[in-house]
Amino acid sequence: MFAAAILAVLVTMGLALIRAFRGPTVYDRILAVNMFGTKTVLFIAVYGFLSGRPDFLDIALVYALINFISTVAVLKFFEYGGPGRAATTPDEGEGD
Amino acid sequence: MQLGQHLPVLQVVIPLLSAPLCLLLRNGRLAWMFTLAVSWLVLAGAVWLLLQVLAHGTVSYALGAWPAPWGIEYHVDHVSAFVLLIVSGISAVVLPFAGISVAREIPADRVSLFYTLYLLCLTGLLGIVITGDAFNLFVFLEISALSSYALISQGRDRRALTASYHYLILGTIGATFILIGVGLLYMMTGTLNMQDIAVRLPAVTDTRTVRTAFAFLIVGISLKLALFPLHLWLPNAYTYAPSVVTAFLAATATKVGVYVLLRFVFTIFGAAFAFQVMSLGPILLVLALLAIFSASTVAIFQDNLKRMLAYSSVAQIGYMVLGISFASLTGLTAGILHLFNHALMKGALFLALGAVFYQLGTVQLTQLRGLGRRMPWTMAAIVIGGLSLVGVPLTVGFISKWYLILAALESGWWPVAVLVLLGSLLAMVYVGRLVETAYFHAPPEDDREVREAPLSLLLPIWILILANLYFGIDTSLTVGVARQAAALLLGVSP
Amino acid sequence: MAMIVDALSWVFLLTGGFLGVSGGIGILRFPDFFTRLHAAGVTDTLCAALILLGLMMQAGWGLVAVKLAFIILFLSFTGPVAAHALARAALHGGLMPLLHRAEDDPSKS
Amino acid sequence: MLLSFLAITTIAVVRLRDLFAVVMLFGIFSLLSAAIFVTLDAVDVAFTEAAVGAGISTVLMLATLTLTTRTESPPRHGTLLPLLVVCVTGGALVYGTLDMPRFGDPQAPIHQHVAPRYLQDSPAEIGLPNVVTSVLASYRGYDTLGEVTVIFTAGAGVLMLLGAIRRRTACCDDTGKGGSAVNHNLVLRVVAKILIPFVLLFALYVQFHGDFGPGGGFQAGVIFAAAFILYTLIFGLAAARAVASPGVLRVLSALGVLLFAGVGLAGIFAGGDFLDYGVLASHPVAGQHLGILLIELGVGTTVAAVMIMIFYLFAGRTR
Amino acid sequence: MATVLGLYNYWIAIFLMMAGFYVVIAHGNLVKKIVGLSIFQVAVFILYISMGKVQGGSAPILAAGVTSYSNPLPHVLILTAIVVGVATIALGLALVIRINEAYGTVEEDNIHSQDEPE
Repeated sequence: MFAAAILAVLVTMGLALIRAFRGPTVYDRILAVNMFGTKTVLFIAVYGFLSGRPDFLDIALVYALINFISTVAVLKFFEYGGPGRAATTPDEGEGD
Repeated sequence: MQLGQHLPVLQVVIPLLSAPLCLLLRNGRLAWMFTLAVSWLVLAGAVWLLLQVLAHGTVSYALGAWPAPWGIEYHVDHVSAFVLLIVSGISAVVLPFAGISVAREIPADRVSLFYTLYLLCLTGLLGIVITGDAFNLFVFLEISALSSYALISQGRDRRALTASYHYLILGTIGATFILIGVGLLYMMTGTLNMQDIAVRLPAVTDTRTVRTAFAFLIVGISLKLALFPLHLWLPNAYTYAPSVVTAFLAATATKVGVYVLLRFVFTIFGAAFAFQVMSLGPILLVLALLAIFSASTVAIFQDNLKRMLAYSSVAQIGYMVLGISFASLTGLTAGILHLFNHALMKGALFLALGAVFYQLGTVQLTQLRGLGRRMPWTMAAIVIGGLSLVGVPLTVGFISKWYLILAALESGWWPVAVLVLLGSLLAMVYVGRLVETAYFHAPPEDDREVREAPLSLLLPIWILILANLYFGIDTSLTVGVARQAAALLLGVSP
Repeated sequence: MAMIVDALSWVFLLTGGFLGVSGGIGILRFPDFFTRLHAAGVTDTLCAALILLGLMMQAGWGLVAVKLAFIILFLSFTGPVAAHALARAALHGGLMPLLHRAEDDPSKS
Repeated sequence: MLLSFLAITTIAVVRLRDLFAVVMLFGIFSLLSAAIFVTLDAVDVAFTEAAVGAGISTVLMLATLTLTTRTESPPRHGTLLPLLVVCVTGGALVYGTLDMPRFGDPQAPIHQHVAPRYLQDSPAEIGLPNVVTSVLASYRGYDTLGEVTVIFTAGAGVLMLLGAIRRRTACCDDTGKGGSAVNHNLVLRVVAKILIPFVLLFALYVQFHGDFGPGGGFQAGVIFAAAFILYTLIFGLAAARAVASPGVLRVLSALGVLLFAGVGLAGIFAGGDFLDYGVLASHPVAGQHLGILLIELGVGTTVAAVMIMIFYLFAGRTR
Repeated sequence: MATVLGLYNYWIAIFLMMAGFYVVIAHGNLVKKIVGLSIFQVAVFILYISMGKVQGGSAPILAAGVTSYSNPLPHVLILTAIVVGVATIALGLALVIRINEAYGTVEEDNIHSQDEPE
């Protein structure tokens, strides 16, 4: 049963990877990275149960956290060029 | 004495502790005084350690009270005590020079940072020399490398940044190669302690993994060492770095690289494996000769003095590796001896160039016309340093050349001895070029009168020059320790 | 009782897996960015929640279940928010959704 | 299976020209490698690789990318020579692997010689379930001291490179007005306000949980820094700098290293060797616990302070 | 077949190393070089960790009921090496920013061309 879940997760990760390679616009790639991240979280959680050591979940939690932060970071950088600026008005320094 | 027993560790921990402290001291002069005191303390420790090692053999110290193969162990024998003395000696001499020179070259608010990184580089180098654990060596190698990247990038010229970047890329590749080598060794022997690996290695030496580990380690170390084909980062790094950094790194960083080569080839793999099975001897011999000739010829055509001396350092490293490639007692003694002598020569020359840069603001040969009359002391130091580089009798250079030729003749390769002499002739050419512009040309008429370098710059230069001469005449200390170290590495009686 | 819990968790895991795969296929096959975003955003959080719920039932009460609950809570927070931020950024970045398709107009949610 | 994913990602990274995609694929690359570390039972390493590799490096690279060009110019000079060099080194490595013990076989020498002692004796000598933390902090504590120094060097180096000039350029304005996608985005601000305390709490949990489960000083420091980075991303650098000023961070990073080395010196003054925790407390095992706790704290503060400082410096360099 | 299966992990690690190495050597863009360097280092870590895996062993956290564990030593080494890797990357990126400010470009060829005439 776990094996089926893991297999499904792996397949989704593969599909997300293909989208990441092919994605025409940058946003497709960001989307693929985000989806890939959440799938790895699941993969770790299920793998923890498969190998009988359920205390792996801290790592899964860190994954989810890092995934969220990197998605926000990518959006920030892509739009406004400066992580420091709190995203000021769009007309000044529009994303290149 | 309770403290004496902890000396090996204190040698590294004191500079390590003082680096964060130095960061907290905001004003530059205080940081300089603090670093000076720490450096002199470390020199005293090094001298004491050398006496302890000479008195009763190798000193070993288990960190965290865990016995050798499990915990990390410090293993100080003749070679490491000798190189330790060189590194701390050069640092103790370079620092007084650094007081004014850094104040002029580095913007005021970053001077305390500069000394923090300087202390970290010193910690890294000392840590490499003392440690008896292969992975610990990698960690400290990385500390010294990272701090030297940051130090080099502080040069005034914008090309210092690219030089430091290329040094970072090549240095990290070298360190990763060493990491791969140590990993493969660990995979076959199961331990990281150098003495332990040496004990367990013969059982697995004929496997291909150990040979690949050996190859990767040699390539990684020669990258760090700037041996001939892999020396591309050195000229730019030394030319554009601040003068104090060039003086310190030229006299110590490559020496520690040679030490690491000695440590891996002789202590871990053992001379028999390295030279018979892997035929390291001829490879090193050819590379060393190539280094000597190509670097010396390139040095002749250089206009920037720092770049000329950087190329001559590559040639001098060739001499050291030449000594090692003979794998005989005299050859090894010559190599280790040249380690010490070259540190003295290059240290003095680069410091003198620092003084010239301090006064003239440039080290281009064309601007140095007639400097002999206006900066007599500095130019005299440069001339003596140059002569010692060439190997004129009564100087330190002569002693190491003498032993090199002796070793070459002893192992029957007389053409190599001739080539060594030819090498010093090439050195004669570029030193001559320097002397000729300084003394026999009239000083330029511009009104900018150039005074002699201040005393605090001259003193360290002349300490090194006098050491150059002193050890050129009374060779008992240097040759004695070098011979014992060589004997220890080869495992034969001196 | 244990049998039902196992069966239930088995069902959850399978539907979660199926949803995940359908999301994956959706992300590949849909023509333009916003439809892909719709496919990925929805299935992502839901499939994660389902699989984790299935695991919780397997793990029974205890610290592990609490950790799993944390993860579900965290994912249910970040998933939609990330998708939302992505959509706004894409819109802002000038990426026009595919509205004027001739034959079938994909229902842009 | 995962490894083949990794290989495909690498090929893509090598081929791609658009640097943004390369950095994002690099994010996937470290996430994948961390997942592989989990399958190879390297729990702590997966933790660190995910937090540091996917988190900090990707964010720093993105910060650099915003300042430099986004697409890479095609390599003009031929690619034959590098390919040759790479194949030679690769061949040497494969040649080296032929005699290696097979993957995962228990008879391999590394499982025989030094490691068994750690597994058998560490409960008795140090008493921590997480053997990796006990080896990291106690048996090979000196390596960790070296590690903290490396982090400190990187912090000092970056401070040296990017430090001073920032004061001359006008610091970034963060009026925060206008309909920008991320800032005006109320949802993000609200969610961030809820999440950040939770993340900080999680960082402290990881710090003190390091003895029992995966975790420890490094991971805690990085997660702490990640929380701050999230705060800076959403609320702007000036607001973040008000919370943790660079001056404080400089002092904190120095204090962490001093704390670590101080614990070592305490070992000497109490009569043992450097970094010998046994002598710190009455009972050796209690001493180990105390020593390891203090060391993890020192490591945590330095890593957190340096990571945040580096991020501030990178963030402060807007064009 | 046993050799291939047995060494599969190592060969993949070596392939990654060589890919990273190739990127560092062949590509002119400074940022791309740092990405390549980091891939090269992560690949070395995978080699180390796959050394320490014991078939059937589980993570080196002592728990009841688990007998054989994987070897904890490579994990400790890699924890140090990861931190060293990140430190190098942070320093490298700082240098790239400074170079970009000084030269205006991060392409190696343009930098060389700006240097030669001086």
